[in-house]
Amino acid sequence: MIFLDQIFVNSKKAILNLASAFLPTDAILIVSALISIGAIAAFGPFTMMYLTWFERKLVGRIQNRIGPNRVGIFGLLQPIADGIKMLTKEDIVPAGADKVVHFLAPVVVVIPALLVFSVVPFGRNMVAIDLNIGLLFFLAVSAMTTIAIFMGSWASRNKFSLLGGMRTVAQLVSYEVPMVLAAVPAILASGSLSTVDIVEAQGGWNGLKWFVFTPWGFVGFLMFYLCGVAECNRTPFDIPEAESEIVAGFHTEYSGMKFALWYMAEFMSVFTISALTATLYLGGYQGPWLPSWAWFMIKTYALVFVMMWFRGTLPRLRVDQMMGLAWKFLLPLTLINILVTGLWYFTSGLGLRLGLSIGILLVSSWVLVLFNRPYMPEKRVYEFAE
Amino acid sequence: MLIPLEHILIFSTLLFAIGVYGVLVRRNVVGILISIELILNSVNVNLIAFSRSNALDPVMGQVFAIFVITLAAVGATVGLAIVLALYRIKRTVYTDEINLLKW
Amino acid sequence: MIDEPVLHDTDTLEVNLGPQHPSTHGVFRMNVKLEGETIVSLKPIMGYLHRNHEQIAENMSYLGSMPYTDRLDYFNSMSNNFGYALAVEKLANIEVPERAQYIRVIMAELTRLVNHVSVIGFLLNDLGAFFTPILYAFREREKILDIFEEIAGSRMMCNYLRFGGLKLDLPPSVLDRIKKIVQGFPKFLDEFEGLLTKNEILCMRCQNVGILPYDLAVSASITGPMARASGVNYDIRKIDGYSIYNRLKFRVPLGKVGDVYDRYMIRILEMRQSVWILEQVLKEIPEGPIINPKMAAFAKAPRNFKPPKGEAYGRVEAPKGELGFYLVSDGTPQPWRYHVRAPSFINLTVLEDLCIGHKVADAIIILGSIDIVLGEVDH
Amino acid sequence: MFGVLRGMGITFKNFVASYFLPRKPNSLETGGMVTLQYPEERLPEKERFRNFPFLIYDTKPDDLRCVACDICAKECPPKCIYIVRDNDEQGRPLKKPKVFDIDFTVCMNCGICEEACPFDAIFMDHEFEVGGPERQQSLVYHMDQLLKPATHFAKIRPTDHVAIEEKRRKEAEKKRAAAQAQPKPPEAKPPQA
Amino acid sequence: MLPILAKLFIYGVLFLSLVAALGVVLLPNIFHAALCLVGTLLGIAALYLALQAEFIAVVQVLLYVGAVMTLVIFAIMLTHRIGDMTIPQTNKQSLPACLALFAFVVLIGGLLLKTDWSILVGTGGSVASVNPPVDTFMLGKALLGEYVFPFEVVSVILIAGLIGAIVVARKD
Repeated sequence: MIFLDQIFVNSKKAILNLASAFLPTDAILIVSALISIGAIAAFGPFTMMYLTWFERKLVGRIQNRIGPNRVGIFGLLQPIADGIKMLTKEDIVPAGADKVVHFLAPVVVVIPALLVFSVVPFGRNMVAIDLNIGLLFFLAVSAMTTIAIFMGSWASRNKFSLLGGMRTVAQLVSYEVPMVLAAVPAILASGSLSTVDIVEAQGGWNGLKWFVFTPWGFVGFLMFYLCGVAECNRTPFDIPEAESEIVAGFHTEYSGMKFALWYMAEFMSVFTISALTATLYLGGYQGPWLPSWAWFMIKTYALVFVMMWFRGTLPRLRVDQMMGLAWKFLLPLTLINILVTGLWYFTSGLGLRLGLSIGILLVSSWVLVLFNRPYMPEKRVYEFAE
Repeated sequence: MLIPLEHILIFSTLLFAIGVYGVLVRRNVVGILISIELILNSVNVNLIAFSRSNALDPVMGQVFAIFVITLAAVGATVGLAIVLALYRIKRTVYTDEINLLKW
Repeated sequence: MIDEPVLHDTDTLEVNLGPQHPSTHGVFRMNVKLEGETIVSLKPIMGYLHRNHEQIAENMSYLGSMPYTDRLDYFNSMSNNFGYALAVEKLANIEVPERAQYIRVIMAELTRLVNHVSVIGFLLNDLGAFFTPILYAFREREKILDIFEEIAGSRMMCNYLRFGGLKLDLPPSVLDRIKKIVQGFPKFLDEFEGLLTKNEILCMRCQNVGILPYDLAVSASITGPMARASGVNYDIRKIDGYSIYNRLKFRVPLGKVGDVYDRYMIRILEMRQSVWILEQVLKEIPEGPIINPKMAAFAKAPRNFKPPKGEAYGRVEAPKGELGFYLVSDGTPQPWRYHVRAPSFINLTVLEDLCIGHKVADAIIILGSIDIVLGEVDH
Repeated sequence: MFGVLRGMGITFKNFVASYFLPRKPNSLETGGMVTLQYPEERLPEKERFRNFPFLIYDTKPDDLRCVACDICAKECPPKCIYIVRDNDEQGRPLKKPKVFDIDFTVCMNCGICEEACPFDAIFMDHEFEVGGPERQQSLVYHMDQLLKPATHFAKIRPTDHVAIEEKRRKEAEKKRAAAQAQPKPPEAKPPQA
Repeated sequence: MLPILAKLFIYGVLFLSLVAALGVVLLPNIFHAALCLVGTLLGIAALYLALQAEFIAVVQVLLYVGAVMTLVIFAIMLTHRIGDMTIPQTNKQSLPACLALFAFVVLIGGLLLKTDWSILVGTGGSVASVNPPVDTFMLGKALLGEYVFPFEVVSVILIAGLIGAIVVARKD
């Protein structure tokens, strides 16, 4: 069990031991860093490739189709074929484009998407750097995506791109606020900003004492996940790249490998957002019986599955509704949720705790729904003429 | 501290000078605003550098850096709002075209 | 710079949506002026798919235009055939045998199902649902198109109706399959509605967006589900009672608000009515000839068919609205004047009124809810 | 909230159903899955399916039914048929085409040529996998490409084949009877069905 | 070996930040200038990391790069016109400003190099710091303890700035 649990950690250690036989101590540090970097740099794009396959397969099944099945068994080589296709495509740069920025934007967008992998705890002892501000690092670095998207949309000199860029900025900035606030309860409960500490704080009950099983944790989980879906521009918040409205938003003018980089950033952020949600509220790698990294992967992919399921089901919101949801509903509710988390830790007695927190959350969300009445659907009755 | 303190200070001086140059020379109001951001950052670099020396209460430098960042954000917000209002009325963001002292 | 007004727009943006845009339903262009995301002006520009349909028809035998009518609104070729056949039959005063009437109605109603179900699918695509509703819709549509292929030889370009009847009789056992489809259709509609009707996102996006008031609908001569969603009780099947519709029992659903959601719901309700009509027709369909023998004689020599001098206007309730064909004959094998009243085209005229003040995203779904097919708009 | 959840339930149901109700191969019936693996699996061919026209011959390609009467070319709505009548050595017109071209890029598969043909010589084929490496040349079909035996027709459209054979037999009998009754045959006139 | 590499890395970052800062003031295209500022800010964040002030580094990225720069770029987009490329972006004060600032840099730089900083950083100048690095916990305590009043004042200023910005930029 322990062997399986620590298999990746131990193999890294073995490599380092092997290297230490003929390398100086300083070099060992570098080798260690390089191994971690290499693992992430390989894992990120690999995840992206297979998430595209996963999404196509899954949405296909939802739509009663098969999805990719021609290249390799179950179409498993499809991402590689796509990659080759992307590489051989013509790289188009619009005549009026700002060429340097147009080239830089997809490069810049991938960097933060890869960087955030470094604080994700993939399993017990399986985190590249255990920063004591890991969560904040994650949020800060993913905020850089905004700039990259802006660069791409501006440099394309395309009005659809520009509209997409404006929408992106509006959306990402708006959803960052409730997202940070939705993460606060987990930070409060674990008393640390480090992702590893947050996971460790959920280790009780044989690895099942996840934050999501508390009222505030449940609400926080939903809020954080929802904001995360918005942060990586997925349905129903795929307004920045709404293909039916503004063609493809900020990556309208990209082709070939640059386009693939945009996609890579998007899918890697899908993975990292799911991973972070699992870390914060679903107990990360905690869980009984299975190895820690298996638990982590199961939880993360379950959340990824839900994102793709959303994509297969839901239409998208309009810009103002999306902003309204962030500012008028999610933001107040996350603030109340922080309050509830505090109350949870300052009251004693399970009944009181549960009653108080569930009560406050229900009442406040009901009040918020009332305040947002203009956005609520109406009931319609239809007449029939003979 | 891996590098000598004076090197960081010189770096911040250069940053400050570049920022001031930008403020003096740029015609675009937005350009002036981002030059001001440079100046504020040079100050922040100093604050952090000194907080890592044993001159002060080490926390103080960082706390003040946070305040500076916050105030820079406020400044940028209000400044850019003014730029927008200005552009809407004057159709220009060049300082030497805005010389009437009235809207 | 001096002459400009004091207050300038910081953010009006002129965008051309189309002609190569994923959701203009073809080669349609909307010249949109935006303030932020809000539309301040919208100019529809059409004609990219103009094929000179009317002129071609005026240089062709009457039958020769029949396959061209398929290509007007390529989603409902049967309805188009129906309209044209009615016009010519009026012009030449031709009786249609009973069985042919019934089959025509079956085809027209199946076409309505095909059209409405795919329009709703496209509308959802415009709303941003990633192809799921449209593929569910197409799953059902395929079944009906398979029937069309079996009956008429082609899935979409049916070219099935003939003046005075039909080209061929139904092949054996097709009626049973149609019955099966009609029986299964309400179940599919229930699933479809479960996926969509109560969906909060869809309601939020569609309700009170693109409201078409009753008066505007009447004065702009809007027809079809779009007019009925605004509460205009205008259904040619009821008014003209053409073919055997006056003998059939069905009701016309009417909306109150006239927004995108009402147009969506009216289509759903109309499909349920169509299923009802189909049930009645399938129960009562008689045996007999499928074409007027007088007209059957012209099958091998379409040029010999010369309607008497005169004019006629035949119209049907096509799924998109009132589809009318106006024909003037001068006694030659070719019509002297041939005009199509294309419902898509006329319904499109109110687009700007519906869109102003809404967001870009709304313009797209309003366009989607108008239900245009560019083949018909530009004919 | 509940509407969204219900919709998600429906999509999940479809997701699961697609695994447990596969499509029956080569049939119109669909289970949970609708995809047909096209080149390997095909839908059953429908008899009335029409695509591009072909010319029919009875036994050998020389003895084709077409008499180059030009009716189909005249009736063709998009005018995609081009016919030149053959001449014998003396320059007298023969009852057979020298050139019979159909431009498949223009043809709109309406089937009016088949309906109008008085000699049952042109029929709509089921062949739809025509395609060429360039825009037009390979899609203008000449007579040698268009000619197909009557057995092909019997294969793709058995019901029509039987009916038409019956009709042709009757006509031939009538003609023979007329020839016996009247030694001088009447001028060829397009019979009207 | 490792300290040397680290030193090289830091000097490289500082150099690149300065180059980017020059880009901020010199580039004719204001959008490029703003992107250069992003580069400078990231370089400075890297410097903070090297100085073991992780929290400030992250706040720098989160606030400056994530928020302020977004705002700036938004403003640039809203006020950008097509003709902007051809209009000169600098006024005539370039040369005097250049001279004055050169004098300033030489003066301050000389002063800085002359000063003996060993009181602050200990003898040797470049040895590891005397103070332990400030961790987030200490910072939090200070912000909500000793510095709680300025903290509150700053939040009031933030609100005021927010409202002010909305009022100024609103169209009516």
